[in-house]
Amino acid sequence: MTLWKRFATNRGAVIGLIILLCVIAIALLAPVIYPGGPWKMVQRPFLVPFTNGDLPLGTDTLGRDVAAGLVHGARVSLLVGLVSTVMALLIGVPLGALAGFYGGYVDEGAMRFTEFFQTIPNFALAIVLVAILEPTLGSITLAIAIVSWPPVARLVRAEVMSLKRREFVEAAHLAGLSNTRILVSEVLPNAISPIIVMASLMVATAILLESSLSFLGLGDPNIMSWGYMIGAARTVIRSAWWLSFMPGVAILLTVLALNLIGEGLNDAFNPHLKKGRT
Amino acid sequence: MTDAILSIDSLTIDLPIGADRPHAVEDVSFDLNKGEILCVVGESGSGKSMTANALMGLLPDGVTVGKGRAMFDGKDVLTLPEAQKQAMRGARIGMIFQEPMTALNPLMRIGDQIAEVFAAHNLLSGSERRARALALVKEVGLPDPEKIIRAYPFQLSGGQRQRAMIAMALALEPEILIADEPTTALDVTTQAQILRLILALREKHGMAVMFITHDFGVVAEIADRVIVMRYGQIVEAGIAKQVLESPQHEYTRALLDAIPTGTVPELAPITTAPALEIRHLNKIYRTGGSPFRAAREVRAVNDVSLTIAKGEVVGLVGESGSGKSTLGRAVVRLVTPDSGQVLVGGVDMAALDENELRKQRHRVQMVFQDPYASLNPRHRILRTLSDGPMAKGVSKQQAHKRALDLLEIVGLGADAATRFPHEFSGGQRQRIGIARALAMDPELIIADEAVSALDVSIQAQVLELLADLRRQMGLSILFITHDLRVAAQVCDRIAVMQYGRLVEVGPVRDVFHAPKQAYTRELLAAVPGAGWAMEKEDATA
Amino acid sequence: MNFLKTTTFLIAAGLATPLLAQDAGGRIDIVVQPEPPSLMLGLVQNGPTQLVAGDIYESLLRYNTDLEPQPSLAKSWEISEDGLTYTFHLQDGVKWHDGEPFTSADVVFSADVFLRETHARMRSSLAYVDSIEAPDDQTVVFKLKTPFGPFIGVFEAGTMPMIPKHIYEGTDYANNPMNATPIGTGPFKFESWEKGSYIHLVKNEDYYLEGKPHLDEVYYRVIPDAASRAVAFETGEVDVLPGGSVENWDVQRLTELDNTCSTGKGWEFFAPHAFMWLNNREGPTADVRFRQAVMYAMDREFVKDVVWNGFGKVATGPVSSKTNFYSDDVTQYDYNPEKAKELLAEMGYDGTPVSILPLPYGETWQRWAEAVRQNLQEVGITVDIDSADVAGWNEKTSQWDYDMAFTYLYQYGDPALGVSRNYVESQIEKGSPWNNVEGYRNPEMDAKWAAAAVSPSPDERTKIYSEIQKEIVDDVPVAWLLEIEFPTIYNCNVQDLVTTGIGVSDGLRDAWIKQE
Amino acid sequence: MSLITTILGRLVKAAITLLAIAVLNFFLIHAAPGDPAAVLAGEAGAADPLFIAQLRERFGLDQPLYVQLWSYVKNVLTLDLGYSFRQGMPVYDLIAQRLPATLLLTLSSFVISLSLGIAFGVAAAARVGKASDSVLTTIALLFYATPLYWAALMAVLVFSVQLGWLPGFGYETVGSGYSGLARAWDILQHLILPALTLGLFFMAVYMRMTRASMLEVSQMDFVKTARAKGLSGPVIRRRHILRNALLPVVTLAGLQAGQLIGGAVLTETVFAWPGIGRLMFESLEARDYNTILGVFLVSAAMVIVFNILTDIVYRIVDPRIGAKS
Repeated sequence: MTLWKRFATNRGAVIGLIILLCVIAIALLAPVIYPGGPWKMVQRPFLVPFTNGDLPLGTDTLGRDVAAGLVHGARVSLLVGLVSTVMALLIGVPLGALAGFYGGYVDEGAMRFTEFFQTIPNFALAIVLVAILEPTLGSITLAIAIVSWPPVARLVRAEVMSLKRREFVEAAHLAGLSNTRILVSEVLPNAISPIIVMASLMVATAILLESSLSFLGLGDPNIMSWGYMIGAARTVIRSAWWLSFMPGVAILLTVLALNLIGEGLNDAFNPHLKKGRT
Repeated sequence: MTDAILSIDSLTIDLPIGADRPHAVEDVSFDLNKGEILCVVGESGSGKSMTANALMGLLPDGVTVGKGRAMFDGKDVLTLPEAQKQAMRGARIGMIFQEPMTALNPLMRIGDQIAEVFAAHNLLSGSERRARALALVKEVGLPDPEKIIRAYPFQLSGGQRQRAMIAMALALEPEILIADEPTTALDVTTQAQILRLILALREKHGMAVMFITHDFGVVAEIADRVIVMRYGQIVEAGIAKQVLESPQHEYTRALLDAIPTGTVPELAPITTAPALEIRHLNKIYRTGGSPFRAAREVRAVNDVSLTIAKGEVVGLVGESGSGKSTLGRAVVRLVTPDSGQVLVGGVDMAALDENELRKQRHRVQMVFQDPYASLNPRHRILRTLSDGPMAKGVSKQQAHKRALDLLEIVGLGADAATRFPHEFSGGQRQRIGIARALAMDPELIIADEAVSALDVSIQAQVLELLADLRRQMGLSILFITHDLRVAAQVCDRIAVMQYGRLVEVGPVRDVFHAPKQAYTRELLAAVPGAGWAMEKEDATA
Repeated sequence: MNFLKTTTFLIAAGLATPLLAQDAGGRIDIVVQPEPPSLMLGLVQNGPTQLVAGDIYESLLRYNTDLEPQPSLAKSWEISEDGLTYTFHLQDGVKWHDGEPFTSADVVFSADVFLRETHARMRSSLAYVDSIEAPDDQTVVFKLKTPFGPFIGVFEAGTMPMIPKHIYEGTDYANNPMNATPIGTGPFKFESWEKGSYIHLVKNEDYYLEGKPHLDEVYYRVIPDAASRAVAFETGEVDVLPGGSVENWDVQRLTELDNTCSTGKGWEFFAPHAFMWLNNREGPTADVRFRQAVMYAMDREFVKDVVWNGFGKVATGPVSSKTNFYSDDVTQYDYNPEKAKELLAEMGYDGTPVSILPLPYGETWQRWAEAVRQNLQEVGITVDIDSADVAGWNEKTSQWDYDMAFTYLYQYGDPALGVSRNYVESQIEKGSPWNNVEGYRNPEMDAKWAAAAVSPSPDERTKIYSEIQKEIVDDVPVAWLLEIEFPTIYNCNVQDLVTTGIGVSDGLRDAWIKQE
Repeated sequence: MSLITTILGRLVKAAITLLAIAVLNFFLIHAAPGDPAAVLAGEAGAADPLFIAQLRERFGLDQPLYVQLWSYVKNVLTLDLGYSFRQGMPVYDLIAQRLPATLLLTLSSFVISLSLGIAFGVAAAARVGKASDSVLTTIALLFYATPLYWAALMAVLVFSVQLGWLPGFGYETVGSGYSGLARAWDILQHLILPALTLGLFFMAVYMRMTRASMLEVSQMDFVKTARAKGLSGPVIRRRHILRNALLPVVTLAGLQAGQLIGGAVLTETVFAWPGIGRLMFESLEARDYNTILGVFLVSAAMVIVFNILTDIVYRIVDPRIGAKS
């Protein structure tokens, strides 16, 4: 596929993909690498990294293995990022598609609704939602989805609006296809590349949001996440800076990887933007 | 050649690695003489624009001059340092472009954009620049100059913008004006005005003009000399009249032959049964209605009545904004008319509700203008051709069989079925578009500018195909075009539209040779090379 | 900024003639966390309010670190033989901050009228009071219905703050506009309150004790983040970190800094006692063997050492060792996972999941809950942590919607004031997280708690409380964890910062800054 | 003319949106477990149900929910944000006290992020494909991927604790008695770290956008026209490319300026900045209903104001808008 070739010419994107694949592999293998889970208190607290072969990244305030925490935290970050993005797409895509495709009152209504959600500062709304629903993996994911769907709806709407005027869509109308069918099989598949690009960036944003919530103490207390690790280590940042430094780097790398991939996809989907015109 | 002002010697332009060919232009040599208009003619990809850009030092990134010289005023403009090129651009060589809509900075006033030319070359004071800009605006014939220089580009029409562009290019009275397809995007009447303007300015300022075009009509209109380019090479060069009358190279001949000549075809036998009857159709567009502002109305289709007989091809011509496209789209009900009837096989398409409409859609099909936008890039051709019939109730097997047959008929071959649109060229795609329309077994086909986006030679092939199909299947077609010569070639009757109204309808011969309306005469007169075409017709007749 | 503060010191030092060894003048910056909702101590008695308002309001007595009563607004007092009559003689020449004189009428108004209406804890002690009278301007007499052993312990500023009668009498207390600019008799006056930033108090020049206070002004600094508070201390921006204002992990690091002192004193009166409510009504926690298993399963020494950085003392039972009538003659629950497993096997624990509700007061408590969860999981208890913020915690505990919930309570020096409320049946009442939330019912014990409270003889009380402690520790109505110590960290130049059993919350009347 | 009518229309819509937000938030916040009375009682360290009941009555929380809603809506309609149960003062005053700090923080980080973002974006676009472009782009990407609060922590650690260059938290030196310029200088020093950390993320966003936009615009026909006129590279970039390239950046900036308030919650927490972001978080924990609702309304109003401002800027920059339709 030429898409892959175009993607592969972007060095950053390939690096991003490699990093992401590593993170995914680590997340998937977490139960194998650290079967005891991340919470086990295995050694004395505040063990400095690289001083003990069994605990390469040292231990935290309760003597838990930092490496185990990072590995298990990868699961949470990826899961929250992915699921919340899928949820946001499930809200945003149909809403934006209907608004863009039918226009008129449907559009007006859907856009007012979207605007409404964009008017509420989204991080504040996420905080309130999590506080109300009480922090669990589910409520955090839901809250992130709820605050991140509006841009999806807007993007899809804009795409659909431009696509629905394209001649092949008109041809489909003339062929007597139903509106639903046109929307689903003619319009949306052609809107998919910007949606994928946006989704890859949304996963990154969701990971950041989750970590911010955890940092503020609004994480699921039964699940080890990177944000939690930073939040928990923050109180000892003076005596053990590495405890907050390392999960921070983990987030940074993952988010960076997703961004690089997003850019790579964008370039791959829109080759004309990069090439000079002849 | 003492009067050569610009002398190009074996110019080769390299394309970046990975492009479809190594050189955009290969070993091209020609002279541009003082005060002459040299037309460079070629189809897309022939390298004509690249040559111009190379002279200006405006080649796109990655494209470089491989070898060759372009001597101007004793210096090779290709190897000048950037600062000197910059000083030369605008001052000694001016340039105008094809798209007046995008060639002006949308955020800057016209006057400022003209005055900027002086600023770029550190000439004149602020108020003098303004005065000169005003004078230039007057000179290129823009109305209400005081207002125009304060206007933004979006407030001007296409022709006005092209005039503004010319004003800019002329500001410093350059010795050479390079015009890159400056009239292609314009209506015929506007095109004629711009061509006249360029001729007049050449007369007045005595500059040399390198005029790039794909249209031999334009060549006939203004050229002193012609260069014909193909695949980056010059295939023929000579005095305009000679090349037009006795082309030496077969490509030039092919190009000339491909031009719809205005030769009027014989009238097809017309049955009385109408394929389409439009009665008193109206469509008004309202924009900007809000609680705080009154709506603006545009009567796109104004009480239009038209009948197309079975087996007849009717051409609908008019300039942009005349409402011809809206009319066509109203017939297929992509636009819902405000009032009036559209009877196709006795069914009023304008009155159907959504459900009924879906069932009756197959009666009228459309061939679209843009071959790149009219096919779903994610569907294989087979699916594109069979989705419609299947929605109509045709079995999958039959629909597929018919699709393969149609691909043969439009000359692509059945193996095209499993491929995706991006694997085809523009002309091939247009064939697929036609096949798609035919797949629905329509009673009427609307061809909306179906060949406008194609190169002349391809255009000819597609028109040929349409003519064939018509003969074989007895198609009824409403052929919408802005190009009167194309219309003359394929149509039985012509309907001329202006400001939403049908101003004249009649057999091609009558409309062309004895137009009743002033507007029709105006349109005909504006066709570039009209006189030459007629001559040619008389010669062959 | 540091530079400027030092110059203030120098100027002050230059102007003031040194009083004996105690230097007058200067400014202290103290962290207050969280920002108090109000400074009107009669209406709000939470920790931050008392920390600041302890400088503004006073009561009749103070208590030293052995919890013995000391003079405050009362210069002397007598208790009748039968333990029913308490007579207080007030200081001379005490004035409210607005210049009005402070008299016995204010005492009667405060105790009998104002606090009866607004102060829940005071209200339960006042239930024993028959009458409060003011025979003259300088004398107040409390008459009790029955003897009430701990009564001499209620004259502390947070329990019985003196409220100016001339401002509040006949008004809607809660909405009195003067609440924003509190008027007391204390050593410092309210100056300004920059919400979200600081509260500024200045010296009460008319204070009735000659030469006090020593300081010119006090800033209570609102810094919402524990790490920032630590930084503020390090950079010298604040001088005092009251107990609990930095995370435990920072305590040790900070105390090792130059010129930094710390003290665990000043919490004797409150004696914060941490434990987990175990829901006695339902679920595995209803089984006494399960509750005992929890006690054995927890490594409380580890938590003390790691989570609390060695501060505090593992609790042996309901009464803190700092509180009067403490007895250590009780069953000791040492860390013994094997024993816990045996008990669980004996009761036939089927793996029913239980949840732990941590106290939403910062990372320490969170870590603590995590450590307990790990301990319990290791003996085979299925457990996860419930999460809630302060409001959610209140809601869940006061509606009894929990299995195990962390908390800590103040003991107020006497089991009858701060301990019994948590174990007697009459204190089972939905809607409050400060009573018998675990739902422990033991009528026999109830009788003993009641008898101990009203016994006029201290020996008798000692005996009954020892019995109670011995018995109740075997029942494990709640899982006792730790006698918490909140060390106060301060710049060593600050002298006499903690002089009473209430510590910094009793005001900075005696504090002074050593000039170098 | 049309600008004013458009703004009027926007304001009417905004008022409706704000009211809807007030109602939605009312229900959201009342759905949270616990109430302000319980929290206040909880902090008192001891309370009986009578005490809590008294508090509820005082706050009007004993009323049915619809009565509370109605009285709240009535308040909002008369521009009264109610009374803070916890802080014992009108919410309006409370917000008025805190808002300047937030505005100062968000506006300065907005200015920093926008100006630096555009500057770096332009610089990177001008050097597209060169090493310096890669360096700038990579740095931007790093900022973009760094968790805000983490960057804040690291900044305090380095610049305040280790190097001692800048104060690590707070709004100004308390009790310094500074006034006039000295005070401004003092506040500025406190402002640098929070404004930078809050601004860096957005700077990265604007930079990427400016760069992409510059590159896209530089492909446009009118740029070729400008070159054909003989204009120099810098002039073309400034007069032709930049102005056109800024349009999408302005749109994005307008959308995000409002969202800075959300980001300010984290920054204000880490830097102990006495703004409304922190006020919101604290009020939420205290279930101080009126205050949370007030902060929400004010920040939503700020989002709307920013959007309208963006529209105005857009109209000034782009003559096509407003003339159209």
